[in-house]
Amino acid sequence: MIPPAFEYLRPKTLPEAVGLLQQHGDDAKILSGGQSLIPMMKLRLARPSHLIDINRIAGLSYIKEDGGFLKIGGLTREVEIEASELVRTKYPLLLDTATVIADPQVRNMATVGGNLAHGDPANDHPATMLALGAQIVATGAKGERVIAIDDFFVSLFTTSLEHGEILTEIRIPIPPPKSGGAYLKLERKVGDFATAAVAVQITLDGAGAVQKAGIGLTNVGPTPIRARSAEAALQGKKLDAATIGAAAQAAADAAQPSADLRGPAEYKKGLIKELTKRALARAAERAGK
Amino acid sequence: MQKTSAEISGMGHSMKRKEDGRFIQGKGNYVDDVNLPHMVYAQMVRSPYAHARIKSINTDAAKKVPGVLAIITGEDLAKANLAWMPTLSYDKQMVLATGKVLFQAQEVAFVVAEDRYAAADAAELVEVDYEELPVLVDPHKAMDADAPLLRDDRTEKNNKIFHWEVGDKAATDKAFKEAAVVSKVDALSPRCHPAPLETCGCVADYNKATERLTVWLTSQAPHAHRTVFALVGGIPEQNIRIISPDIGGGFGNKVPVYPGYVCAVVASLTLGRPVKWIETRSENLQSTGFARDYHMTAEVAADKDGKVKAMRVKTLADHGAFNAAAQPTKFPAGLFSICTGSYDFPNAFCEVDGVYTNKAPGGIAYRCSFRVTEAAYLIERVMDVLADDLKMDPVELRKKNFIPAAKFPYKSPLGWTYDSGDYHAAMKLALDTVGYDALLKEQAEKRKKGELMGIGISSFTEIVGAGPAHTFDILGIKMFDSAEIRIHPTGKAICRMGTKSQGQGHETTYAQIVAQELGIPAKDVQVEEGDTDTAPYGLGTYASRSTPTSGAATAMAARKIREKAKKIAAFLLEASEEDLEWEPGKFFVKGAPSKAKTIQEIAFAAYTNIPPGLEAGLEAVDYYDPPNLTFPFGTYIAVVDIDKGTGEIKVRRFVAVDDCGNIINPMIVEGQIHGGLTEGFAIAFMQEIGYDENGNVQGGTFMDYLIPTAVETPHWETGKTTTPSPHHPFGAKGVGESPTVGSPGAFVNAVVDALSHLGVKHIDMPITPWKVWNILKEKGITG
Amino acid sequence: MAKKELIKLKINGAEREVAAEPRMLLVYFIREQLGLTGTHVGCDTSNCGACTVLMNGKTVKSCTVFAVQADGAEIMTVEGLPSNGALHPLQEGFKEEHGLQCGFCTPGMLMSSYALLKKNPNPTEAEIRWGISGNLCRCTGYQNIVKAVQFASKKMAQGGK
Amino acid sequence: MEGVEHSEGEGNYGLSMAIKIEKTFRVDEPVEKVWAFLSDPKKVGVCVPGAQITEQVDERTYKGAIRVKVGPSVTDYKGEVQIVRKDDAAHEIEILGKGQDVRGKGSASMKMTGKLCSVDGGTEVINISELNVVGILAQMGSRVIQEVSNIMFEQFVANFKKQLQSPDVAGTEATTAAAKPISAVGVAFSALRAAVTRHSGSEEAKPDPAKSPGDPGAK
Repeated sequence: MIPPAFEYLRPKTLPEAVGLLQQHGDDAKILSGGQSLIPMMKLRLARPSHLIDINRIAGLSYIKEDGGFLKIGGLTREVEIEASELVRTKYPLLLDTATVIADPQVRNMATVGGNLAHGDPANDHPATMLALGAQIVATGAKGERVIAIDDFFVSLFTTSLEHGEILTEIRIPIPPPKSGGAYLKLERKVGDFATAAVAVQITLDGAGAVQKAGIGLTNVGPTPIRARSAEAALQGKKLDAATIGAAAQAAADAAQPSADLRGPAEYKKGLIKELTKRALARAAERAGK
Repeated sequence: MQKTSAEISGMGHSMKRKEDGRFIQGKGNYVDDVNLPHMVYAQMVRSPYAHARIKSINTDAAKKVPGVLAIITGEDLAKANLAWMPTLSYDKQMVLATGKVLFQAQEVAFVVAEDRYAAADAAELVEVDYEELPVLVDPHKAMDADAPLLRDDRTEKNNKIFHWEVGDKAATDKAFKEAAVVSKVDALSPRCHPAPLETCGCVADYNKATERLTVWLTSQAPHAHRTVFALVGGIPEQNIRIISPDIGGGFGNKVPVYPGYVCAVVASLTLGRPVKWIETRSENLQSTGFARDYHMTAEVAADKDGKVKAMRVKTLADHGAFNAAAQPTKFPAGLFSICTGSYDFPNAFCEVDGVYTNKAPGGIAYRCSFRVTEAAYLIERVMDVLADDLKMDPVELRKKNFIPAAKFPYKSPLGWTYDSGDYHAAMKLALDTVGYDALLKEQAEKRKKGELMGIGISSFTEIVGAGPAHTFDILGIKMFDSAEIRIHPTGKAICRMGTKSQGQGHETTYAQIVAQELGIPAKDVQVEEGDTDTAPYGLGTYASRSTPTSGAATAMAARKIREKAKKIAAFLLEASEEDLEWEPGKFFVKGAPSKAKTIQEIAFAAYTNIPPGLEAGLEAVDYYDPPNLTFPFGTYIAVVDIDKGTGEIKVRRFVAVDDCGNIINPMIVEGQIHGGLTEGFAIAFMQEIGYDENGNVQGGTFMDYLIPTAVETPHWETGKTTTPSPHHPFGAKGVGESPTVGSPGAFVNAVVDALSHLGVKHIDMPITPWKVWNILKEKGITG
Repeated sequence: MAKKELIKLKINGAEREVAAEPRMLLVYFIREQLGLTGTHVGCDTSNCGACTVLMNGKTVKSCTVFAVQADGAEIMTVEGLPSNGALHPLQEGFKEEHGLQCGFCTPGMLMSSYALLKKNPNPTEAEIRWGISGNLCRCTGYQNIVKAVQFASKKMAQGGK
Repeated sequence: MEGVEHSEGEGNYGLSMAIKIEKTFRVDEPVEKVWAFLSDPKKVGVCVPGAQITEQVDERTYKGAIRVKVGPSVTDYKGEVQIVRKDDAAHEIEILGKGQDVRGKGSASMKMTGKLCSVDGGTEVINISELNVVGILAQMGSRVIQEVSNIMFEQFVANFKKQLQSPDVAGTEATTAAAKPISAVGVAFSALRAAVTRHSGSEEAKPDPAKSPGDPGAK
């Protein structure tokens, strides 16, 4: 319950933060929402030498549509996603996701950027961003670079953010009309990581066939997983039971879960199949509206 | 019983709780809130291994951390003969490990420092060199020839703690041989933990000048703990004061003495400064008293019509590394022999073997009267298996076998005398409330559609309120309990008890008993517990014993006061005692109600106008030894729906009909039932302290030891019947644990019922979605 | 040991300024530096919510925030609930509806409920249950806590506060 | 043949932390060269991500350290590596590595069995690793330990192949100094200098040895 000692740094600007990160090396960590890092520090599983608190840097918290994207500032809190009218009306998948993360107190602190940058396959936003085809904006000494979400999750707890880079923005392409999404998560109780969860985003064409589909899977592998074969199974097809079934099976096949207290691997695959079916149905309903 | 006015608020009034004022304002005083001048902080160093030899302990680096004052090891304690301490079950337990460790998270060294931070930093630097030993986690293997010997300190060179049996084996075996039907279930009551929201801890303050030791302790039984401290530590008992301040939930977890307490006392004795030791949640779950871990087999013999003939139970009890179960001395398996439940079994035989494993010690009762939860679960489970085997409605089977109301007091085949009961009445109310027939119809229709819905019944009988003293003791101390009432000159009162509330609302309910008996408004009665310097000796609060014992003592003490008050009233009214009549709050002359003296006037006279020949004052003490236990009962019905795709179980409805005799405060009783049902729900569906084969605790934090939130917790529907206890002074029985005892059976029976048409007879708790899904997959229903 | 940082904050309306090591958690700062022991510690994995306080109007688990992060913030704890010497309707509700037993989770429950009613003055039962889902209670089974919040909601609508 | 086994215990004894990884891979080097490499813990040790052999105790026993870094979590182990069985003729070796967490939070041990077969010009390496974790990581990390083991093993194989093909392998002794971090998981090499000096008592105690500024493993 008592974390190891560390030096606390509170930069006021982004360049200052990036500079501090570079100066203090690998044992320095960014403190944004802190809702993953601080628990690990309390158990002394994490022992950063320096914490660089970016919470006082202005201009990192926003939700806006701009240049064809929904842009979310890296420091935007989950509670702000939940409260956003824009998200509520146009991005149901994002809203679904934000409301099932941890619990209300955690969502008041936790940031979307942190949820992604932590690289934890059990976190909820990664699958959602995979389904939405998002982009990650990383700011480092050399300025900004944009990383496609498909290139972002490298390995367990590891992203393609380089040391000295800070996740400053998430860009989600504004979905065309007749789009809809859903996030379905099975958890043992509120506050738990997902036993398994599925994020689905689809766009239908005029005839009701799937024009574009994105499917992301939570906590069924060393990284969040994009179920490409499941997406392919939907392409150009109407969402009848057979199509949904085929996509769900493909999603289950894409999962590489490990057994833990939440259940054996086979169960988790089964869950992915079931949740994919249900998420597709819900997404289709939303897309049709 | 005459109901008092709202002003007096005696028994039966849903009086708002007197203790709430401080809690809702953040002014409760829990152990961690105690802050003394010059207080220092302690942190325990614990073993990461489940079984290992300690080759060496090096504290040099830890001692160099600025602020570190002392690091105590087992060897240090051994010099003072304190390396081991007695448990409540006549075993002994290491305070700090010497020689070897026997479970993961076992106490190895105790670091004391000026602040929490130095203590935590130094604890990490205590270097312990371990040599790993083979780990025993499966109790079934404990008695195997090749099993590692855990307790080499004992003369018996095996892992067996006890064998205990009760009942007529020969008659039972004979009944089984002759039976038309025998049903059997192997059921595990998994290891779980009471996990009160406040963890265990203490502040030990030894004053060298006065030679007195004061310990603020998270204790459900402060007096018993004082005696243990005196016997173990050699400190004269008058020089020990235990204060149990506000306790943030206990549920059995705060009955034993833990190594941290002893270490804090030793550290305070050594340093002459107050020492605070508060365990973390993980330490609480991993090292302090667990519950259950009973591996049970039950068989029931019956005739073709479902009339039960005999019950046979064989159980393996996993007690962990030390037998630290909190049980009455003569009952190594607690009151497990209540396992014939609400049914009229002519014959029964029950045997229990206790074994050691490399797991945390304990075996305490998690909101349960000494293994009653295991027993109630087992009988309710096996009755459903029998019903299924006979293709009988489980309700009909139960009704057929209930002990009839006319048979009370009822002598059970395993030796208990049930005080009172009307099982049919509780069952009927529960069935009517839930609408059983309509549910059966709905279930049949759903099954046709392939939907899974289950109805689970549990008609449990509890056994609570230990004593009586002739049979029950803990470490030789008889299980009576006490109350002391003093009436002040202005007619107000203070009441002190040997019990200790941990949220049960004693400050309100005991005051209501006094109000009922003496007519002093409950708001004018101050109730105080937990300070051994002031409260009369008692065994504490657990096993639903407060109302049956201290509650009874309160009534008896009040009646003693009333006797004296009558003498004073007679003197004041110039009447003879025989001519006086009592109604709550006053004595009056028969036939002349205006000639009366209120209890307040009498109290004033007791100090100002004392009748000749009478002692001044108005007070009484009572040490109540109950003539028998009390036997609360009830019928619980759970209705569940199962999601075939995910294995999730939704408790759609839960009806709980309880009969706990006469009720002091209906609001508080209902609150107790809500809370107990929620714990039963958690046990049935979520909670288990598991171990992997290396002895690593699985479920050692709140991340994996799951406490349901408001979202998962079902809505509870409660109801009651009233069958007073014939031997209790005001006919009460105790209720705090009935819901935890009775509900797991209802939940599990409901899930099994939902799957019974698929051939499912039993699923072990906790019934998680993946267990259900696996069954459905196996049966080809899902996947 | 890292150097101490000066932390200046407003707690329950009062300005306080105390130095603390950066690693000091807000909950210990409140309990041990500021002496307000109504805020409790019930776990070590950020699950139980007994330590819930309001930071700049939003509930946080004060065991998962460093005190330095609260520098300049406005904090409200259970001790700050009453106003003008009168109990908050939520405090009354918890007593009236028997929404507490051992009292250990109560301060955190009160703070979560307070934030919920600020945001949603007339919540449904489901909204209340979700609103307090970051707070664990071992005693009540939550049912009477739900009633307590409903009590307060009603009372506040009638101009109770 | 390739597989990961995560054995599940019977009944309610839950999951087993024993993780078994079996993997067969091919290297394009003659069997004798591979054997010379595989049978030398100092060389093989360099291939284990984050590991280092610090001292040879006797012919079959070595002292070593390993830092396992998973995201923000870091665990430092120190301990011994022992050749339990070595059959030069059959090209079979069994190595047991055991380490205690330097902060008393647990231990990890790995039994690695390696067998070489000559196959058309190259060598087939059959490797079975059994990992056992005890302590806080085994309590908390059940969901990641297997993933970490898989990743570490994959890196081990990659490193093994790379080291084997580097020109100096056959001749000179593999260096015991820490190589550059090569890990995609951020598994860093570390000499754990501070921890070792603390152990020998030659340096004043530091509250947090992992942060020693001279740590050669730090980037």
